[in-house]
Amino acid sequence: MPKLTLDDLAKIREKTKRLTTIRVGGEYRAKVCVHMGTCGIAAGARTIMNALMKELEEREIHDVLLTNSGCAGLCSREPMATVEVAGQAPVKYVDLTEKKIKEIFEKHVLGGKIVQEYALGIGSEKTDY
Amino acid sequence: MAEMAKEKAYRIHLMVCAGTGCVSNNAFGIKAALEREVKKQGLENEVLIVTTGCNGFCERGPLLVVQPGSIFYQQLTEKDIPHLVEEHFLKGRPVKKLMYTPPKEKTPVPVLSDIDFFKKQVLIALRNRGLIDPEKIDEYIARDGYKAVAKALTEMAPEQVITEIANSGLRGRGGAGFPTGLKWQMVRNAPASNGSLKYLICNGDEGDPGAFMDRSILEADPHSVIEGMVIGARAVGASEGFVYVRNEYPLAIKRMNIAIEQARDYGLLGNNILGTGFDFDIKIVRGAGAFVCGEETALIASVEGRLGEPRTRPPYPAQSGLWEKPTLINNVETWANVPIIIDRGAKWYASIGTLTSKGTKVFSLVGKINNTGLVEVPMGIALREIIYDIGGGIPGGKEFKAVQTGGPSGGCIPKEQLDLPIDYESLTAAGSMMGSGGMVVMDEDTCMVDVARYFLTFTKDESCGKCTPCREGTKAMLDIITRITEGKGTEEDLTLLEDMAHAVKDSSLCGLGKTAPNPVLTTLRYFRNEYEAHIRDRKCPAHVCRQLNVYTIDENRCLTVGKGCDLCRRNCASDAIRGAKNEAHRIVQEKCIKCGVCYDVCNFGAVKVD
Amino acid sequence: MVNLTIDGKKVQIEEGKTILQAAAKCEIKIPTLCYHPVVEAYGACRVCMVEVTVRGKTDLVTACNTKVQEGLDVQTGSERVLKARRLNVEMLMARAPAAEPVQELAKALGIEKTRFEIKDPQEKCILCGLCVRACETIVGASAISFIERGTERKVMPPFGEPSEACIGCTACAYFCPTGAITYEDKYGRKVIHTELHLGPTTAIRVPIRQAVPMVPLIDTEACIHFKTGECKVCTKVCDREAINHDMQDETLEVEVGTIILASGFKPFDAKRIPAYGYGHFPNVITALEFERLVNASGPTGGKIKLADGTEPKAVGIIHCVGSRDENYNEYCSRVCCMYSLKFAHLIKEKTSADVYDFYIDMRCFGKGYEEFYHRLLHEGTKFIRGRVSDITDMAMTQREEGKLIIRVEDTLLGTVRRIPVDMVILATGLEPSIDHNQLAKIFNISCSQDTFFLERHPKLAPVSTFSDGIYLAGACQAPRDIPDTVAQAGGAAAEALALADKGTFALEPVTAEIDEDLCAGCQLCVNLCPFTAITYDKEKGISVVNDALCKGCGTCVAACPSGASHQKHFRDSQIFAEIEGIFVV
Amino acid sequence: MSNGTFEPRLVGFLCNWCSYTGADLAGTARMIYAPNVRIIRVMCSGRVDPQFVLKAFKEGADGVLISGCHPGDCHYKEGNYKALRRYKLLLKMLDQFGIEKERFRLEWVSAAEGVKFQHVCNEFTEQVRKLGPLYLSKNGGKHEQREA
Repeated sequence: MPKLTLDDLAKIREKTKRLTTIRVGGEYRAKVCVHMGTCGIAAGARTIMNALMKELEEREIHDVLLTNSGCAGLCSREPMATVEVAGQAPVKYVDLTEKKIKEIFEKHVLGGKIVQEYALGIGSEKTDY
Repeated sequence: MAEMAKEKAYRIHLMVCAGTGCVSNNAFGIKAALEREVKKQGLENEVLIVTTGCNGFCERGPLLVVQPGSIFYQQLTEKDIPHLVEEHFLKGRPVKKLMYTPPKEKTPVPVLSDIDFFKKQVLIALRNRGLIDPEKIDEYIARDGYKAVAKALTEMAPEQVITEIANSGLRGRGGAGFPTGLKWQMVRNAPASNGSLKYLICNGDEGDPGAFMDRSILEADPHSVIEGMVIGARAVGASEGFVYVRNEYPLAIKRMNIAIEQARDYGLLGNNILGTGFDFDIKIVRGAGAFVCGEETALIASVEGRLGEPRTRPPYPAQSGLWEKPTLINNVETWANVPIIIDRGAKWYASIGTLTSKGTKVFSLVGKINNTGLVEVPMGIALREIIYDIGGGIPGGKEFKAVQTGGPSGGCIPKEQLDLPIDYESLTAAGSMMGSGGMVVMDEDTCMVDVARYFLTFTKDESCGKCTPCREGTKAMLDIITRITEGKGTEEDLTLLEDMAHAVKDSSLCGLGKTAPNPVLTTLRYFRNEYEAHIRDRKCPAHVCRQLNVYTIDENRCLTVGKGCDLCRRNCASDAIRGAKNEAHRIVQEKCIKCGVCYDVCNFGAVKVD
Repeated sequence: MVNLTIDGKKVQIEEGKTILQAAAKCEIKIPTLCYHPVVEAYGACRVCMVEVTVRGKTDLVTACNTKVQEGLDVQTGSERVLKARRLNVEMLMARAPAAEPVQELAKALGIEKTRFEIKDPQEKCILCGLCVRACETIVGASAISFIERGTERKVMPPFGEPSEACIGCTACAYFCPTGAITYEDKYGRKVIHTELHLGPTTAIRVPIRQAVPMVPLIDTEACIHFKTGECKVCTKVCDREAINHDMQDETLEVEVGTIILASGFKPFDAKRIPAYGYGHFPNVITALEFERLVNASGPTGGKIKLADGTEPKAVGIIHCVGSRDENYNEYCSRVCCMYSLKFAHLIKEKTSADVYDFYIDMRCFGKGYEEFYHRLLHEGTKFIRGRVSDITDMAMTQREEGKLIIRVEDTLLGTVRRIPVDMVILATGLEPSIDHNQLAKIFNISCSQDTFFLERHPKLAPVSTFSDGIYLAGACQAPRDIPDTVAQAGGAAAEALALADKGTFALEPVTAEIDEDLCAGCQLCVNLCPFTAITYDKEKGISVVNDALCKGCGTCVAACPSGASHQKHFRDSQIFAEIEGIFVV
Repeated sequence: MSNGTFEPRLVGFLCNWCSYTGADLAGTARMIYAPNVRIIRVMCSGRVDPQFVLKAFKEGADGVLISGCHPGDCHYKEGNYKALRRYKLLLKMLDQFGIEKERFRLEWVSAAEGVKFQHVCNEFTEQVRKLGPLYLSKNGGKHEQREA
């Protein structure tokens, strides 16, 4: 283990910080939420999630928050995912396949443009509590 | 580099609390269960399980915080894990049942920062608790770890570091509250006699019963202490440091060793730190189980391998300490505060706390309190806020009576002083002291005379026995108080007790002896009526002193409700109860040894005690 | 220098001194228990607490180890001090009820009884740690230390077993203020009557008061410094810094012209007469031991006591022990009669005992001696003329029970008598000093038949010897009392000075000389000469005699093969003539 | 000679410091001893040259005595040791001249041993008397005349 110099230290700090921002809720460029209720999983939500994970890994992106949630209610159009780019309204995508989600990730999450043909609607349900 | 190097990103981090409290509550069992379930659900590439230091909310251990979103799960058992993993991690639905529900409310509070226990806390010494794996240096560095060392070693001159600490207003967290900057200045100015050898000591003896702040810091964030010591060494020109940890803290010692090893590997400790040519290394010395070795000169004697007993000061350790060399001794928590002061500057640190007591203080909140745990609060916060807002009030709907701060050397602060701001001067004015931070909450069922007796028994056993007042005085005071709790106390005993307390406080050699009478003096000052009750009416208001209790049976309740179940008679050890099945029972007072078994056993509340 | 006030008194003292030392300087008494001037202060008993105000802050500190500060105001008897001190002493009374210093301090402070529980009424140890500190810092053996904590604290060797580190110096018992540590000599070596040392003493001592010079000496066997390299308490206490442990014996080479031998005498060893029971009966002592016993600076301060400490009722003095005796020394030791009379007189004066004096002939030869003898006759000393045969303790009659019985043939009465006494003094005679023969060899002088040194001529040259420049004085030449010794010493000194004063030194007239013509240079004589007076002259090839060195023994003359060496005054021809003369009829 | 018994004529070489003083002591102590030994004083017994002994016998001595200090007492440290050596060698030579060993004697007499000197003289005289006269050489003739 070579003795560290100052910039080695800084490098480690940056790298580990990226990997642990998730813990301190740092600011994110975008948030993708895959709806994995029981039906969602049955409809293949897991493959969507894995695809997204692989995308993040390859592109070494750490400022996109990837989470999952329970069933969003529209079981017929599963698997579904909501993409919320910082500062814009969340967009729900339905009937996703691995290919579709990759496209959405590239165009919407990274590019910032909504992929109309796959989108169900913009905005999110209101909750009372 | 840590195995994180493969850039493997996880979408969920499970922060499992592995402080000693939770570990003894099967935290590692929970962690194993989590690993099993995560593997079963095939989520091992998405979910990272991290063991952290003490999270603080010990009452609700074993604890788990799910990131992102810092969802707080508490009092987990291994059988909850399968459901939790599937529901929350697989399906993304947090499990309400396992969340924290405040005592009086129904709906759980999922997010950690919304929980009252955490809301009012300001984390400085405990800034990394629950957020990093203490056994991975990278995670500490990620939290701006060793930034202060870099700054101190490359951008600041030693004198500058000292003035920064002085301006911050930081005072010793060991209990006396001696201004840290002044102490560093004294050690720096002390003429290094033969050779420029100076020493640094981190006092992790923490002998107070019920105090576990230092333990939690060492277990949760060992690097903060190491970084603080490197900065301190640079400032005063010390070349060797010792961390004196109680042998009763094996986990803290293990984590400290790992941290020291990793720091050395990274060149942040040992020779030529960060290539700046500054050498400083740290060794761990384990305490031998003597409370008195928390006192600096006794600690030094213990490190030198001599009999652990204090010596007269001056000369203070700053001039002639370890092996008669200038030595800088600070408490674990003091060291933990140093890096952040250097990193964020004295002005920022001085903005927290009161005029004379700056920054925050970590308290171990224990006793009759709902949220037992580790709390770090800014100086100047009122006692009421700690007990009610953070502590969640007194369990069982009991009345708050007093709080004992400063451990066996501290004193009891009564209900009337609830709005007392927490800082060195006001606590000392109230007759107690800041001490290391033990805060024992007592409710109406606590007998203050018995509390004084408990703490005196502790100091009597822990007195090193060197000087007469402490060795003989604590025993004498204990004999008197024990007599009082047995109903044999007289008026003269009270005055003698008070005189003894003042004499021991005045003429003892070291801190232990000087503060041992505090519990007696404060309980006499605020709860003299209880002493008088014990002496004059031979009564213990809180029914704690058994010898003074009188047990009687409410005969008609025993007959009508209990139908003479005869349970008490059968359990009475001294055959003091008369009566048979379906008959009212009666206690023969002469034979009754007041053990209280009948009171405990009777299911129908027929046995009365007054 | 630091200025401070104690109880209102101004006092000035050097930097680094303690309050206790400052108080002592102005005669203010502060009680101490665990303090000792030569041991490092420990601050355990807390009895020396005083109230101190400096820069407005008042506090109680221990006087024994708190250094003085400029402008310090000390109160040694303030109300707060006394309250703390009384309670501390009361606690100590409970901890160590049998410790006298604590009881005395309690009385001084007006405490009758302790209100605390007494665990062990016989306990004396007040845990002051003086023994532990002395053993560690003074003696350097570190054989004992404190064990356990709080009220269980005790002083113990490791694991409670006897410690090998202990060198049995009893320093711990010496430093213990309450006598909690005692020691006993397992082998009962209490010495009373042998070799004048009469009883155990300290490692550094003035041997006896009349020692000349009256300077203390260090007994290296007993001194701890030579055992462990530590201690040196004596140097700490001696303010003249006159003690230096590193001094070594050194032999001095002094060039002198003349030497006066005054090696003195050795008393006759009374053990050589088993019949008198010396060494067997403790109350049979020799004259010199009695001299020490009756000496005012002696171990008993001049009181005449028996071995068991009581006063004798009857004392017997026996003359001529080892003198005027065919089996031992035939000569009369000259001084015994007179000192025996002195003893008789002293015993009569100091005690009421009967004195029996057994003599053969009362030799009161000196000035005023006879008159002294008559005085003694009037004082009632009983003189019995006769040689004492033996001393026994087997009583024949009731009167002799528990007494020493002296059996003597009283020549004046013509009967054998048995005299019961309590103490017997043996007037031992004088013999040449211990290294007498060695000295004779060194100085090349011979001894007369009675083994004392031989003077050149008994009448004409009593102080000089056969070796020129070596003179004799005192009892080494013959038994002699003090006046005679002083006179003879004066004579010897005069002789020596006369020789030295002359400045010239008369050579021996009788020396050898070598005839250059006859000498063949065989050098036989060169190695023969005991005084290396003959040297070989290389150029001439002959041996030459150095007149100054030649003593004139003539050995070379007899050995010279070529007859080249002649001895003046004893030439061969002269001796031949003498031989011929013998046979001229 | 007067009462018809043989009175040996003996020669004694006495060292000045011990034997001669011893003899002197015997005299001052008025000790009675055989006058046969006629004394020649020498500074040290080491001075006695074997020639003197032979000269004495030649001149008609019936016995020769050499007397010095006890070994170690010699005023000149080693003189008496030399005398002892010469005595040993001389004894061997005397045999060849037909002189009996008993006629030649070496004795240590210290200054204090007057009594010893007395014994030595008496003994030596008796010893030589038993041996009878030594008719050594022509002087012996003179001896006969004496006899007659």
